[in-house]
Amino acid sequence: MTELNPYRPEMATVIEIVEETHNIRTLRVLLNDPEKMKAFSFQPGQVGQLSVFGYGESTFVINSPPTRRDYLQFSIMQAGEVAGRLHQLNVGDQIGVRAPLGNYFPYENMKGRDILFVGGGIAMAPLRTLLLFMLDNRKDYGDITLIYGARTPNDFCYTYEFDDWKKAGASLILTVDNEAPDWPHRVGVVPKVLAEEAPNPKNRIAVTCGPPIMIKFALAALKQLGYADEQIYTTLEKRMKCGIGICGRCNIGEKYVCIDGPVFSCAQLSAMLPEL
Amino acid sequence: MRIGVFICQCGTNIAGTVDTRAVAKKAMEFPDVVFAVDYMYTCSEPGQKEIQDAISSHRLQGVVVAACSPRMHEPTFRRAVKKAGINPYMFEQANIREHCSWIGTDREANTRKAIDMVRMSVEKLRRNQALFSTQVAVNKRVLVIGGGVAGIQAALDCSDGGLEVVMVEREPSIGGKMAKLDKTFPTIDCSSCILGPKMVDVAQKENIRLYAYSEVEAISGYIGNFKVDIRKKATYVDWNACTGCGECTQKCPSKKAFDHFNEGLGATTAINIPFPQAIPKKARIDSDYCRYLTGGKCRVCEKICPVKAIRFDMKDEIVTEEVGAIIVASGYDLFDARVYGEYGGGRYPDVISAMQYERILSASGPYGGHIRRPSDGREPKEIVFISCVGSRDISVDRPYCSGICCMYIAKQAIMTRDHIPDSNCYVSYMDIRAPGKGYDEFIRRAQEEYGVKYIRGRVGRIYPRGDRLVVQGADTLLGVQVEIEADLVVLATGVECSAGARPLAEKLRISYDQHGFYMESHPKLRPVETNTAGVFLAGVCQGPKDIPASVGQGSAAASKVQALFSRDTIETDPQVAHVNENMCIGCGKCEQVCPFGAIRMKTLRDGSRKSEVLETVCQGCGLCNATCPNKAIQLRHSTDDQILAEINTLFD
Amino acid sequence: MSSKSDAKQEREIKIVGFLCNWCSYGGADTAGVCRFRQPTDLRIIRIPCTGRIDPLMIVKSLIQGADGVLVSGCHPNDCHYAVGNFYARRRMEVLKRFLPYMGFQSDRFRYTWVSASEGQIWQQVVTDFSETIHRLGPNPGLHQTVDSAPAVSWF
Amino acid sequence: MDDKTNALREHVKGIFSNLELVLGWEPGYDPLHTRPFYVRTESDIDRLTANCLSFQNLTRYLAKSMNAVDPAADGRKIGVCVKGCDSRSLVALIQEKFVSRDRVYVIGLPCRGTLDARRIRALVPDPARIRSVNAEGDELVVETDRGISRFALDRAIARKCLQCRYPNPVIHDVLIGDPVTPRLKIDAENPSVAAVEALSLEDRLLFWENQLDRCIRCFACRNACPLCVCQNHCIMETRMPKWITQYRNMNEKFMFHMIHALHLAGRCTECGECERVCPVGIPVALIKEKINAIIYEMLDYESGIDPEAVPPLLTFSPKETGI
Amino acid sequence: MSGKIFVAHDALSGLLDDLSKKFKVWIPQMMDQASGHIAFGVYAPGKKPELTRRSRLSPKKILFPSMDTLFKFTYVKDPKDPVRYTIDLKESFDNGPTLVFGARPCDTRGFQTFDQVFLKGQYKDVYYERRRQNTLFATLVCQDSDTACFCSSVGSGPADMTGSDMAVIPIEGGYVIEGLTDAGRKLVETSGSAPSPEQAAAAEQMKRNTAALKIGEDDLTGYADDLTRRFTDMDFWREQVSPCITCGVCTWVCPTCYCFSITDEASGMSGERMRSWDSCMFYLYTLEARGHNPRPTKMERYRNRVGHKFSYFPKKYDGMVSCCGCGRCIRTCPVSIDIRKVVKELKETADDRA
Repeated sequence: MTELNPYRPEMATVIEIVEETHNIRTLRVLLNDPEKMKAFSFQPGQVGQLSVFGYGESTFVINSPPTRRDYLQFSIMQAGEVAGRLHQLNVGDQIGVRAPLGNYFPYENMKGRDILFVGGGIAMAPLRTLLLFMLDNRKDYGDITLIYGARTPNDFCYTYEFDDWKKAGASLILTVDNEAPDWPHRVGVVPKVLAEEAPNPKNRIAVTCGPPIMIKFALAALKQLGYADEQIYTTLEKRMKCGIGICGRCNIGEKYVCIDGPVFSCAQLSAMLPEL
Repeated sequence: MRIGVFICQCGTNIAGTVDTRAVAKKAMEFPDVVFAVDYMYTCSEPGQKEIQDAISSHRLQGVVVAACSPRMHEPTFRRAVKKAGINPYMFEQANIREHCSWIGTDREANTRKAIDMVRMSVEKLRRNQALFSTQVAVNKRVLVIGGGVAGIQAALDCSDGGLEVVMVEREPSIGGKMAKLDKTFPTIDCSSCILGPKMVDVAQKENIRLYAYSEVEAISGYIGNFKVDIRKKATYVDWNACTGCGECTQKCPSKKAFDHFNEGLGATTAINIPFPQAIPKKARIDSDYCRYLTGGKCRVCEKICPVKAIRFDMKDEIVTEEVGAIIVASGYDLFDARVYGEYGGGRYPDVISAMQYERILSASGPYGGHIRRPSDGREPKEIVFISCVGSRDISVDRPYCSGICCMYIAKQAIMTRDHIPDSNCYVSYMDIRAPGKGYDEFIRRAQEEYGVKYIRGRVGRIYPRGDRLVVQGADTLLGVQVEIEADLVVLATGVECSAGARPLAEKLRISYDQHGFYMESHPKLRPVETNTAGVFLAGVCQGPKDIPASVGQGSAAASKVQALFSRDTIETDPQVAHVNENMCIGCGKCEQVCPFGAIRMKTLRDGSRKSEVLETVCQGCGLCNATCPNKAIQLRHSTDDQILAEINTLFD
Repeated sequence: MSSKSDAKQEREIKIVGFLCNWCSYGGADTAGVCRFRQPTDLRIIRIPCTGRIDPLMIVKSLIQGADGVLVSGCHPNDCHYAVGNFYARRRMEVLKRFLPYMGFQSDRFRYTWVSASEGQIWQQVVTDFSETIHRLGPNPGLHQTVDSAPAVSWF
Repeated sequence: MDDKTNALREHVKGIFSNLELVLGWEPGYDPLHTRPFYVRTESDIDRLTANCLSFQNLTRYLAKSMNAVDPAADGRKIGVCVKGCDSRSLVALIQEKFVSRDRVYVIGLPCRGTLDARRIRALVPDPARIRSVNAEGDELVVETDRGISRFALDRAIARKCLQCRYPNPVIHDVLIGDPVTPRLKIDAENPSVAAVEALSLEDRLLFWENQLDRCIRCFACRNACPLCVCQNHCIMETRMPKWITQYRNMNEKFMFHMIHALHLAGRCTECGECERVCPVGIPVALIKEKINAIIYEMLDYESGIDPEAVPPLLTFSPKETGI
Repeated sequence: MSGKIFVAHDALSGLLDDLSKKFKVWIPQMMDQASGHIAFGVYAPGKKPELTRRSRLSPKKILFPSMDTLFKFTYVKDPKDPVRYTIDLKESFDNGPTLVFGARPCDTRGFQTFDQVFLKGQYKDVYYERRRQNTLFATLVCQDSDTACFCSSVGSGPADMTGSDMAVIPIEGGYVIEGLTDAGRKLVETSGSAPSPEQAAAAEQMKRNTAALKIGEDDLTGYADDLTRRFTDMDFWREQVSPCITCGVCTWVCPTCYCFSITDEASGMSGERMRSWDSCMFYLYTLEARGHNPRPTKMERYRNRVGHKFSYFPKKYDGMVSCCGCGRCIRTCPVSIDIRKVVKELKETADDRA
């Protein structure tokens, strides 16, 4: 994104592709202008608009943490015209990037507290950026626990990193929706596992992200466990076009998810109009 | 996507009039094309190797070959790219030989055209998707609908091949029309002598399950996996117990029941066995005539039945059978001669149908094989046969030739002359249709050897004079009016579709023509297939034909089933229609137009209607795609986006 | 996209052909195998059946600037899918009669039936249609702006 | 209060307990406007009106909003008021199984024509001061601040009404008012279509280009059409497949109207809603009227007459050869 | 000079001819006689401004075209290595000097909404900004209202010159054109001769009289919290919206509706990214890629439209409603939905309605 024209993307090159699952892939990209890449600064939770010229633009969270600057990483689920094309790209292909956009996780306020991540499916992406950021600043945070669920054992992203996360000091609880052969971890949907695990709300912040239905039940489970609205953060997803608060479609009442979000605390959400 | 383009020179076949080098060079400018080359013979071993090498060295994801017609080498190239690890549907072939280099000599124009064709292929390929076949298990049981000679032949052939057969027959006995015949043309051999053993075979084969006096109620499923509901109509006799001894038929006091087998000549008892050779040989109560069922009193049969098989409380029963294929041999009906009021059929007892006459001729018939007039039992001397009663007549909506009448009239006339040597037989005919083996000779024998008098012309009127009938007509060859005083008139009623043909077709999702005869898949090349995969035709339900043709079709249908069942699974062609449920509005237009019944509507949990493609049934014609107003149903590998891309790229 | 202004320029005539795979595409192959000389204007799109054609594809082609559109399929009663061409026949006939009402030259669209064996007939069809289109000249396309237009009064 | 409105209210009062709701019209924000109205309670009935301002084709709501194909749990029907033209739409919806005949109670209203607000504005110099408009026989009586003026009804009614062949509902459970005589015979030539056809080919193109150039692609014509059943999934909007680009040029505008017209081929019932709602005054229905004429001539078929008939482009006859 | 000129009726064409040499001049004009369709079009000699009847479409397309190219892109292959390529981006701006002549106060005021969103937020919309900076408005003091007009209800009025550079005041025999901004005054002063004192006085009188008119009965501002309270009252929304056919005409004709979509169109190796008008009344507007839709029915969508104009926008922008009272949505609505009534009824309780 240039200073002058917020609609004009920066050119970037796909330098690496990781096929995460049958319908999710991760793109690692570099801005073509090395100066701009060097100067690129963002916060965990901020998003970017990726362009495939001729197909359009779509919004994805930058899921690499600001602490790791080798590339910008985006994970894409195959749905729609742009994502479909992103799934056909090869290393070396050119895309456009408008980033960073939107707000971010208030990680400063989370310092010194225990952190509970609750995520499902592709929605692990926004959690990953904050998780890695915290692991890279491990001493600033207390206990870090991740409950991560997927439909089947083949639907997890970033499996190749799980060991690193554990080594860096995170506890991982993995779960799949239904019994699967040779699955050594938990079985059951995320809210259920969350209720079973029952992490103590005392001095803990919960960050949850997932499909709408999972969020709904996860929030209920957290409240059941005694988490206050101020202790829970989530990210919202809306159809977006401009990403800069102008084109109009991502509003919830007077709030625009693209500039006022995507990160909201539960306290903020309950003050907003119920139109998710 | 990384696309490789290969321009075949085909020796000089293409390179002679197309600058293949220039085409390849231009192709490099097209979107996503990362490799383009021309080659002497792309389809050759080394040519294919070239493609495969390029796929690996340039990490190609799609391949365009510009060469001959895809009808020639598409399978070759699909195999070649598949070997190199590309899905065979990520391949497109531009036909620059048959459609370009071979039809013009202007090298520049041809080259421009070839470039366009490659451009179109590239644009289509950019929108291709990898497609995969699926395997569907086949239930190796076959349903045969109809137990006439065609159905019997089909059932026996299938049975001989080791298949389990379910046969459904509407009447109480199998045998169909042929069982009623006395003799068959042109050999004059005894009909029941040749059919009887086959009927017995049906009863005795362990792998044939016969449902007589039953009808198909409903059919669901698709090729390999049909589910058939069969209505077993109430016979009021437990057929498991009934031995067919016939005691009941002797004692039954209701003796005026309509004798279906004898075409209403004479009567039978309310409880009856249709004819001595019936299969199954079981008694049935005709509820229209049974004194107990109509009046509440009698039950004689119940008392005398030695095995206590009578069940007055019997109801229709529905049983379900699962099969993988269906042979339809549902036969035909005969034209109702009463439509021609001027002939007096139905009004004058001695104006009878040919089938009635067949029963009169039969030794097992109502008169024990003696030719008599129904009215007074007198032996007729002057007999007139009238052809084309309900055939080749637009005025009664029967424009077609029934194909068999000329022959059976000749047969009946010969038989008559045989039985009553001093009789006179007249045949009033329009044209003589005798195209089978030995058929024309047979007609000639009737005329020359048996002295049957053939009069070309239409009969205008028949009216009684005394106890005889005056047949008035014209002899168009002599150009004179003819009047014959006849003792008996036989009307050669034509063939028409069975009364149940149309409803049955709708259950089977097969189509029928305007006269109710079932449509074959292709009139020449697929004569026993229908457009519903797994449903085959045999016999007259498809159109008028004689016994040998019906038997031949029965065998043909059986062999189609055998071929289908020779595999355990059916591989589906992935180039079928596919519904995007998010877009589908459930209007059902696709279902309405699908020629194959490959689309059905379903209701989702939220109550919305969506259409669904039965991929094993879909033949990939794309009619649904063209019909769908919002294009929610797309024919894979020939999608709207692919076709539109081909159009658009021509006019950028 | 073309417009009136550049219509005068000499450009190559392009005819879009929608050919069913089973009959007419094969017929065109046969014509090729027999080396029957044909004009080079035709650009063939292979489709499974004429029933696959939405008349809107023909409209789209004409609006995009196709000089002619030729649809060819199996003879009636010989459709590989039994009835696809029956549906197509109605739909295309409606379109053919409708086009001139909207100001399109209906001669730019033709539909016909050619079987896989009829190479010679195919040659005639293509040659004849191509001649027709050459007589009509290039498709001028739609005017992108209209300065003055005839009024129609219907009351 | 006119007789027709009274009769309608009386009738609805009598049957309302058997109905889930009634679709009718109520007065709009000024005397020239009317809005569709859902009678949900007994007390709503007195808001119903039926007159020459009953523009809207209410059958549109049956398929698109109410999914009136499934039987109601309590067996109650939806009452719907229809003019002659509306009733044909209803028949077409029944044919296409978007509405079940058993689900609707059809209140038929013979119609002498509905007003065209644009023509009224041309007739009355100060349309903002209109107090009331009423059709009395063949006359339109307009009351303004300055007094009463009378015009021939034909000068004020919509184009579709001037060439109406079905003023009386072809399907109804009750008829409110006496049947009226059609203005045109069923096989009469459509005069508007004839007017366009009188132009040369070149002029016809210019005529349509000039009309369609105004199109702002708002889709009001589509959304008002009772038979545009694709609703939110129209190919005008979806990009997969992509029939239309976002360009606002002549090609795309033309294509849009060709799509709309051809999707209605053999289905359009000439209710004229597309044309009435067009904010830029394009005679949209005129496009479809020609296709209807073609289908009538070619296949002897009129849509929206026989609930059992199959729309002609969803079937075929192997016999037809003349085409 | 006074910053005012008088233009007689028969001199108007001459003035416009002159102006059109310096500006792209937009005037309301008759687009189709048969349907009486009036909209804004570019002036060319011979075209007549239609100043006595209201235009069906608002002038918003002048600053916010219904389709606007953001930039063009071309894929350029590396001739040495065809796998490698670059993408050329070329922004395109179309912003010559522009004059809008004869818009009504409501029309001009509509751009106040645009200014807030496109210019005063975190990000500036450069395409709008460049056009806005280069456009002058000569706004007609409005003489004729109809039953759908309600500009006074939204804090404006028929003589409201907010956002205008010049006022065009109809008087006997012609117009007095008065410069209101520096740019407006400058242009006026070079474009004609001053009015006579009588003409000037008549113009002043006309302005005063018009400003005193109250167009629209109710005050429709200050409903922000009522909407919030009504938000989940779906019976209310059903009652209001039942007739709605979600055609979106209200949004197309609205001078303040600014929602847009961004899409790419490409053929071959090049194409463009464009924005085009979109409508919150459409299902696809908010449909997410994975099928969820936060505003699935017309009730939620219409609620958002009313909410946006009378609640969300005032909350975000100091009480300013995003409605100029032009009445176009009411006038063009095929089913005569009246937004004034809907807003007013927001305040009523459920009991009031019963």
